[in-house]
Amino acid sequence: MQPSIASRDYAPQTADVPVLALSGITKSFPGVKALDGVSLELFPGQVTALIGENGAGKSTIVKTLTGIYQPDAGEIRVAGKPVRFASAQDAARAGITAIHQETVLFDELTVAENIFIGHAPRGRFGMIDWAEMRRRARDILARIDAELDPDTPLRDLGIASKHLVAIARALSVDARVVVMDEPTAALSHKEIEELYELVDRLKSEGRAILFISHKFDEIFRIADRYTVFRDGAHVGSGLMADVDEADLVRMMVGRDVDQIFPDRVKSPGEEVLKVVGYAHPTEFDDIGFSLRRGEILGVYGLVGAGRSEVMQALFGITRPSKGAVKIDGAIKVIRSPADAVANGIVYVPEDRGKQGAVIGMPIFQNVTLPSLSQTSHRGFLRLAEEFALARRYTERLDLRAAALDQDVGNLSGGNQQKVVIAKWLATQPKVIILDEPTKGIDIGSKAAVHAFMAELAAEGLAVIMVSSEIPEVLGMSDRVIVMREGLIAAELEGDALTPETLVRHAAGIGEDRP
Amino acid sequence: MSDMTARHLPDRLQSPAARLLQSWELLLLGLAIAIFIANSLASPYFLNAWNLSDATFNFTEKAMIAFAMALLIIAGEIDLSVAAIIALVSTAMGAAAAAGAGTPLLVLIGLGTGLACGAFNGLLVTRLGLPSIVVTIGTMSLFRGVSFIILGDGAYRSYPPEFAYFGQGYVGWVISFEFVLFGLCALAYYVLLHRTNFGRSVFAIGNNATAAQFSGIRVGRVKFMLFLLTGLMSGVAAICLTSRLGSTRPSIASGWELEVVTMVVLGGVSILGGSGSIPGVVIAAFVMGLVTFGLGLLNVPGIVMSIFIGLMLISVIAVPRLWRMWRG
Amino acid sequence: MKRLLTSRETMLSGAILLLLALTASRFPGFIAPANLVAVFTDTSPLLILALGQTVVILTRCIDLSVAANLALSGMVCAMLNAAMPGIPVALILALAVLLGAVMGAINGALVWKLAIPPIVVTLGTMTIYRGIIFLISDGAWVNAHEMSAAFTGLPRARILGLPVLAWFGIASALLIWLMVTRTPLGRAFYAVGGNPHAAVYTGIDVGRTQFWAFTISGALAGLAGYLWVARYSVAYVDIAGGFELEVVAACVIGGISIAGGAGTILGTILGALFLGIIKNALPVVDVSPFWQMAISGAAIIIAVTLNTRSARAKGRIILRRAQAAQTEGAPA
Amino acid sequence: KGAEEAAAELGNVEVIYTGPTDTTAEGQIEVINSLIAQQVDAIAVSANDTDALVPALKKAMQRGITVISWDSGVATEGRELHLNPSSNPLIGNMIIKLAADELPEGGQVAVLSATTTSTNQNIWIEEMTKVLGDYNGIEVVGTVYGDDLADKSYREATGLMQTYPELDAIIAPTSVGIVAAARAVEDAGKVGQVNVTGLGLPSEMAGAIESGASKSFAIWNPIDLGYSAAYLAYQLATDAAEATPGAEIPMGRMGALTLDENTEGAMADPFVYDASNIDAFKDIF
Ligand SMILES: Nc1ncnc2c1ncn2[C@@H]1O[C@H](COP(=O)(O)OP(=O)(O)OP(=O)(O)O)[C@@H](O)[C@H]1O
Ligand SMILES: Nc1ncnc2c1ncn2[C@@H]1O[C@H](COP(=O)(O)OP(=O)(O)OP(=O)(O)O)[C@@H](O)[C@H]1O
Ligand SMILES: [Mg+2]
Ligand SMILES: [Mg+2]
Repeated sequence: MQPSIASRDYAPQTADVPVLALSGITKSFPGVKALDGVSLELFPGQVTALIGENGAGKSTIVKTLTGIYQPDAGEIRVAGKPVRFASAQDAARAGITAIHQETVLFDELTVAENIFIGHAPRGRFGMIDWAEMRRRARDILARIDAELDPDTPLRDLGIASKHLVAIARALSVDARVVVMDEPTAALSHKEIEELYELVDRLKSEGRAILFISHKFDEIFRIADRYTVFRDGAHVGSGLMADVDEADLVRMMVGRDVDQIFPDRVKSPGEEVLKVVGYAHPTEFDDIGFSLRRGEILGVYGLVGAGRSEVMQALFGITRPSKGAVKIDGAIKVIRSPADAVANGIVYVPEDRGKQGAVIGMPIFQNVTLPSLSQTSHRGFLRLAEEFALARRYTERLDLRAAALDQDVGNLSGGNQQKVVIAKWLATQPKVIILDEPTKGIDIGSKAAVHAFMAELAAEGLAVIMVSSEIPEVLGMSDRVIVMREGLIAAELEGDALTPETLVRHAAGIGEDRP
Repeated sequence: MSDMTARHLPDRLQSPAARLLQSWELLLLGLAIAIFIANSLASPYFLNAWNLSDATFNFTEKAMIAFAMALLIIAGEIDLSVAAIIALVSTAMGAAAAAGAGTPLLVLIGLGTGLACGAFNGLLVTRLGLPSIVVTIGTMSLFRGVSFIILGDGAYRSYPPEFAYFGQGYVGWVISFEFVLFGLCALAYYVLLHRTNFGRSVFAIGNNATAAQFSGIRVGRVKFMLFLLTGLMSGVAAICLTSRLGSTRPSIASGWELEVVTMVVLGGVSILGGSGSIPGVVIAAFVMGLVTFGLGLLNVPGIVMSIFIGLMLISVIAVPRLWRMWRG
Repeated sequence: MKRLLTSRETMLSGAILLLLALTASRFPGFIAPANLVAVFTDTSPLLILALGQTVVILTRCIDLSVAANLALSGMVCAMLNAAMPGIPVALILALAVLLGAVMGAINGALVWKLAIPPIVVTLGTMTIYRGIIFLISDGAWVNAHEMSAAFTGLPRARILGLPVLAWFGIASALLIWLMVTRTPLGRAFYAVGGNPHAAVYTGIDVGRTQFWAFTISGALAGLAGYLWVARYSVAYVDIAGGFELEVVAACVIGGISIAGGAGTILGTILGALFLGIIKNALPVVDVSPFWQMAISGAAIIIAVTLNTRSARAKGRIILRRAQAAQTEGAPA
Repeated sequence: KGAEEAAAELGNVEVIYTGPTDTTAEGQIEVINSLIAQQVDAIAVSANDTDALVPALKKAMQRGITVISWDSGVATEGRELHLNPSSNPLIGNMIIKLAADELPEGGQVAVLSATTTSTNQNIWIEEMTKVLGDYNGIEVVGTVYGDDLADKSYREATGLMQTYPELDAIIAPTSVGIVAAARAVEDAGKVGQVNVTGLGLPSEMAGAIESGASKSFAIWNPIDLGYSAAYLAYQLATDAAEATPGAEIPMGRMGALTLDENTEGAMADPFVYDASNIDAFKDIF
C-alpha cells in the first residue's frame, strides 16, 4: 500500500468551488465571544492565509473545523455537503487534518504511534497492526525527509524533530484539507524552507491548505488567498495578488501601523552585569559578556541554540557548573530565582502559560508576588498596599482588564505578558531579561512592546532581549550576541550588525566545524 | 488592545461581602446549621452542653491535622502518613514515659518526633523530587512499622497523671483543653494561610509551581515547611490522643489519614491544589463531628455513618455541578 | 542494550531474584517449584487488582475503591451462593465481574460526567461500597458450610498443575497486556495520561477513556472479589480492608508513574510479585512479624526513588562536545 | 441475641447494640461517648484495647453509668466487673488439650493468634504456656499473628506449615484465624497431618470438621454470653448487686457469676465440638 498521502487525487475538482466552507460560525467561551458569525472558504490546490491579531479567533476556528470545538451556531460544508464533527476523529475521516499551534504529542509513545494515534491501522480482531503502522510511519517520514526511527520514544527527540513528527502526523491522514496553525514558529531557517516545499507539494496534489502566521514575508511567499479576522469577526477575504502588506495590516488592526522601530538615544551608562566563563555540563560553555545601564543587548540564535538555558542560569533556574556573575562589580552567587530577584535580575520567560503568570490567581496577587516584602509588614499581608503597587504598574503598562482582582487566566495572551512585566518592574530591577517577548504577538501589540523596551532602557534599566526575529534584533539592539550550539559564536556591534552576519554566525556558515 | 488611552482599573469587581455570599463556606455553614437543627429534632440528648462538649472530641484532633493538611493540599501535595506519625510519636512518648520522663519532656519529644517525621517526608519530596502521594504511602507503612517494631504486642501506659490534661482536661466548665487548642490552631492557620506572605506563596505554588518558582518563590523550601507543619500538627494531635487514651499501642489512630483528607476536601479545598480556605475546613470539621455524633445518638452503626460521610464527600462537589448542568 | 539493562523491569527482576535468593539462603524450601506456584497463586488477587489499578493510574487517575469493590462483589456472590446453591458457578463469576464493572463505571461516570477528582470520588465510593456490604449482610458472615463445594472449589481446582486462581491471574495479565499494547483503547490510556490536552486534539475523549479505565478496574475487582471469597471460604464486611494502598504500592513499585501515561504491564506484574514474595517470605524466614510493615514501607520508598531516578528525563544536549561524549559512552 | 432474651426476661430493659466504623479504640470511644450522651443505665463493652477505653469508661462511671466488660476485657479501673466467657486458665488449658489429645506421641504445635493487641488472645496464650508442662512431648514452636484478617491468617498458617514441615497442629484461639488455618491446611493437602484446633464457631467451622482439617475445637455459647452480660449489667444498674471481689451475682438461667480479686468472673466452661455434634449446632451459632 502506498502512503496514504498520495492515494487519492483531488485535482479534478474545479479550483473555484470551495472544498471546505464555514459560514456564520459563532463560538463563545465564558466571558468571551471568540467567533462571531465568521465565514471561511478553502479551495483545492490553493493556500489560504488566515491572519489576525492575537486573540482574533484564528486558533478557535481551526479547532472548530477539526472537531475539537463544536460551534454554537453556523454551518460547516465539506464539498458542498453540510457536516457535523463530534470529535477530531470525525474531522479526520472527512479528510481534514491540522498541525495545531500547541504541541499535541505524547512523550511516552513512539514516533510511529504519535503519528497514528487515533487512527492506527488495525489488524485481526481490531487489534493495532504495529508492523503496518511502523511501515507507514517510515514512508511518511521519508516523504518529509525526516530521518527519524519510528520506534524512538518521543521524549528522546529534540524540539525540531518533534515538530517534524507533528507534521508527519498531519500527513498521515489522507487529507483534502491541511491546516497549519503557526507552523514555523518553532522551526529554524532550513526547516522552514523545507516546510515551504512541502506546502507546494501538497498544493500540487490538489489539497486545500489553511496557513496561519503572523509573519508577512511568508504569507506573501506561499499564500494564494487571504482571510482576515478581527476580534472574532470576519473582515475580509480575497486574492493575495490584490493586496499589499499595508492593506492587510489595516484590515487586521483597523488602522495604520508603522513598523518602524522606536528611535533611541544610545547612551549606555556604567556596567551593571558581567558574566564570566559560565558553563554547564550539557547545555552551554564559555559564556561571557557584559551589560551596561540603559543598554539593550540582543541575543540571537536558531531555536535550540541554548539561549534560554543561559538566561535561566542567570536567573537561578538551572545551576551552572562553572563561572561567575558580577553585579555592579561585586561577585554574586545566584542559586535560585529568589537570589536573582534579590540581586536585581529578573526574567520574563518565553513560555507564558507555564512559567509566566500564575493562572488562577488575581492580577494584583500576580504583580505583587515577587515584591511581597515591600507591601507586607513583618510577613503579614497588607491588601491596600498591594492594590496600590499593582495599580501603579499595570496602569503604566496599559493593562486591559475589568478589575485588579480578576483572574489572570481570563486575560488575553498579550495582557498576561503585561502582567508578567508589571510583576518584574514592581521589584525595581537592574537587569531585565526578555525571552522572545514578541513571540506569537500580533503586530499591533508588538510595536507597543518595542516602544516599552526602549522606554525602560531610557530609564537606565539594562535589557537583555532574546529573539529569533532578525528585524527585531537589528531594530532594537545596541549590541548582539549570537549563540550556536551552546556557545557564543560572535558578539556584533555597529556596522558588523547585518542580517547576513547574524545568519552566518548563527548557522555556522563559512566556518570550520570544530 | 489597540487604542492607547490609559484606563483606571478598579480594585475589585465585586465587594468582599458579595463574594462571601456566594462562597462555599457559607453553603457549608448552612449545611452545618441544618445538621445541627436536624440533630436537635432527632434526639432529645443532643442539646446538652456536656454532650456537645463530648462530641467535639470526635473531630478536634483530626481537625488540627486537617489545618496543616489543608495547606499542604493547597500547595499541591498530600501527606497520607499523618496517622502513622501519630503512632510513632505516641510510641516515642510512651517509651520516654516508661523511662520516667516528665510531662514537659514528653511534649517536647512528641513535637520533636512529629517534626522529624515531617522532615523525612519533606526531604524525600523536595530533595529527591518524588511524588508525595507515593512517598507518604511508603512512610505510612514505615512509621507505623517502626512503632510495631518498638512496641510489638505490648503497650505503654505509664504516663504521668498531669499528662492526662491534654486530652481529658477542661479549661473551664464544659470547654475542653482540646477544643481550646483546636480554636487556637484554627485562628493561627487562618492567619498563616490568608494573612501572610507565606500563605500567599502556598496558593501560588498550588496554582502553578513553575510560575511560582519563576516569580522568585523558594518552592522547595515552602513545601518542606508544609511537611514540617503537618508533622508538627500530627505530633500535637498525637499528644492529645495519647493523653485522652492514656495508653499507646501501635494501632493507634489507624485509618485517620483518609478521614483527615475527607475533612479537608469537604472543607472546599481543591484536591488539585491552588484553592481552599481554613474557615471551610473548620466548618467541615464541625459538619463531620455533628454528623457522626448525631447518628451515634440514633445508634446508627459506624459503618453506616461512613456511608453518609462518603455520600456527603461526593455530593458536595457533585450537586452544584449537577445543578449547573441541569440549569443549562 | 544499555537501555534494556537499566530499565525498570530489569532492575525489578534483579531485585526479585535477590529477594528469592535471600529467602532461600535462610529457608531453601521457599524456592521449591511447588512453593513458588503457591506464592504466585497467593499473589494473584493482588496482581489482578494491580492490573486494573495500572490502567486507571495510566490515565492519571487513582482508584481507592478497589478493595471495597472486591469486598462487596465477594459478599454478593457469597450471599447468592448461600441463598441459591443451585446457581452455576460460571454464572456467579460472570455476575461478580459485571457487578464490579458497574461499581467501577459509577466511579468512572462521576469522574467523566461531573469532573470530580478521582481521588475524591473513590475515597467516597470506598466508604459507600463498604457500608453497603454492612447493609446487605447486616454485619453477618457468610461461612464455608453455607457455600457450595463448587463455589469454593473453583479457585483451587488445578489445571496443568496450576490452581485456577493462578490461571485467572495469568489470564488477566495477558488480557490487560494485549489490551494495553494492541488496542486503540489501550493506547488511549497512555495518551490521556501522558498529555490529556493533546489527547483531545487527536480525537480521544479523555473522560470517556478514564471511564473505561475505571470500569475495567472495577470488573477486575469484581473478579477478584469472587476469587477471594471462594478461596478463603468466608465473606464479611472487612475483607481486604486497606488492600487498596497495597495495590497502589504494587503499581508504583512496578514503575507505573503516578503522574500518568508511563509504565508497562510487565512492570505491574513484577511489582505485584515483589510485594507478594515479601509477604510470603516474611512468615517463613525468621523475621519478627512486627518488622513486616516497616519493611514493605521501606521497599516502596526505595523502589519509587530508583524509578524516579531512572525515569528522570535525560534532558536534551545542546553542546556538541557533551553529545559526543554521550554517544561514545553508550554504543548503540 | 442473648441480650435480647435477657431483656425480655427482665421486662423493663431496652438493649442498644451498636459498633464503630472500624475496629479501633478511637471508634469505640466515639460510640461510648454517644451512649453516655443518651444517659443509658449500663454499658457492656467487649473492648479491642484493654487500656485505651479506660478514660472514656471512667467518665461514664463518673456520670453514674454501670460499666461492665465482657469477652475481651478492659483494665480494672475502667469497669465494675469483667465477664469472661470462661475462665482464662480453663481456656488456656482447653486449647492445648484439644491439640494434645490428638497427639499421644507428642509433637509440634504452633499458635495462630489474632492481632498483637487482642487482650484475651494474649491471656489465653499465656495461660496455655503455663500448663504446657502437663503435656508431655508437646512443643510450641511459634506464635504468629493473622490480625483477624482472613488472608493474612491464611498466609501465616501456610508459612507455619512450611517453616515447620513436621508441624502437627495449629492452635488458633480466634474465630477468623481458625477458619483460615483450616482452609490453608486443606489447600496445602495436609489434612490428617496438621490438625487445626482452637476457638471457633460451629457455624463457621462445620466445613473444616467435615473435611477433617479440624478434628475438634471449643467455644462457649455466644448467645449465653450476651444473655449473661445483659443480666449482669441489669443487676448492677438496678443496684440489686454490687461488684466487689468475692461477690456472687445472679445471671438468670446461667446461674451466678463469682468475682475474683480483679472483679472478674467466668461464665461457663467452653464446650467442645467435633464431628459427632457439629451438625446439631452449626445452624444455631
Ligand atoms: N478554551 C478557551 N476558554 C476561554 N477562552 C478561550 C479559549 N480558547 C480561546 N479563548 C479566547 O478566545 C479568543 C480567541 O482565541 P484564539 O486562540 O482563537 O486566538 P488566535 O487568533 O489563535 O490568537 P494567536 O494569534 O495568539 O494564536 C481569545 O480571546 C481567547 O482568550
Ligand atoms: N527536546 C525538547 N523537548 C521539549 N522541549 C524542548 C526540547 N528542546 C527544546 N525545547 C524547548 O524549546 C524551546 C527552545 O529551545 P532552547 O531554549 O534550547 O532554544 P533557544 O535557543 O533558547 O531558543 P528560543 O529561546 O528562541 O526558543 C525551549 O522552551 C525549550 O525548553
Ligand atoms: Mg492561535
Ligand atoms: Mg528557549
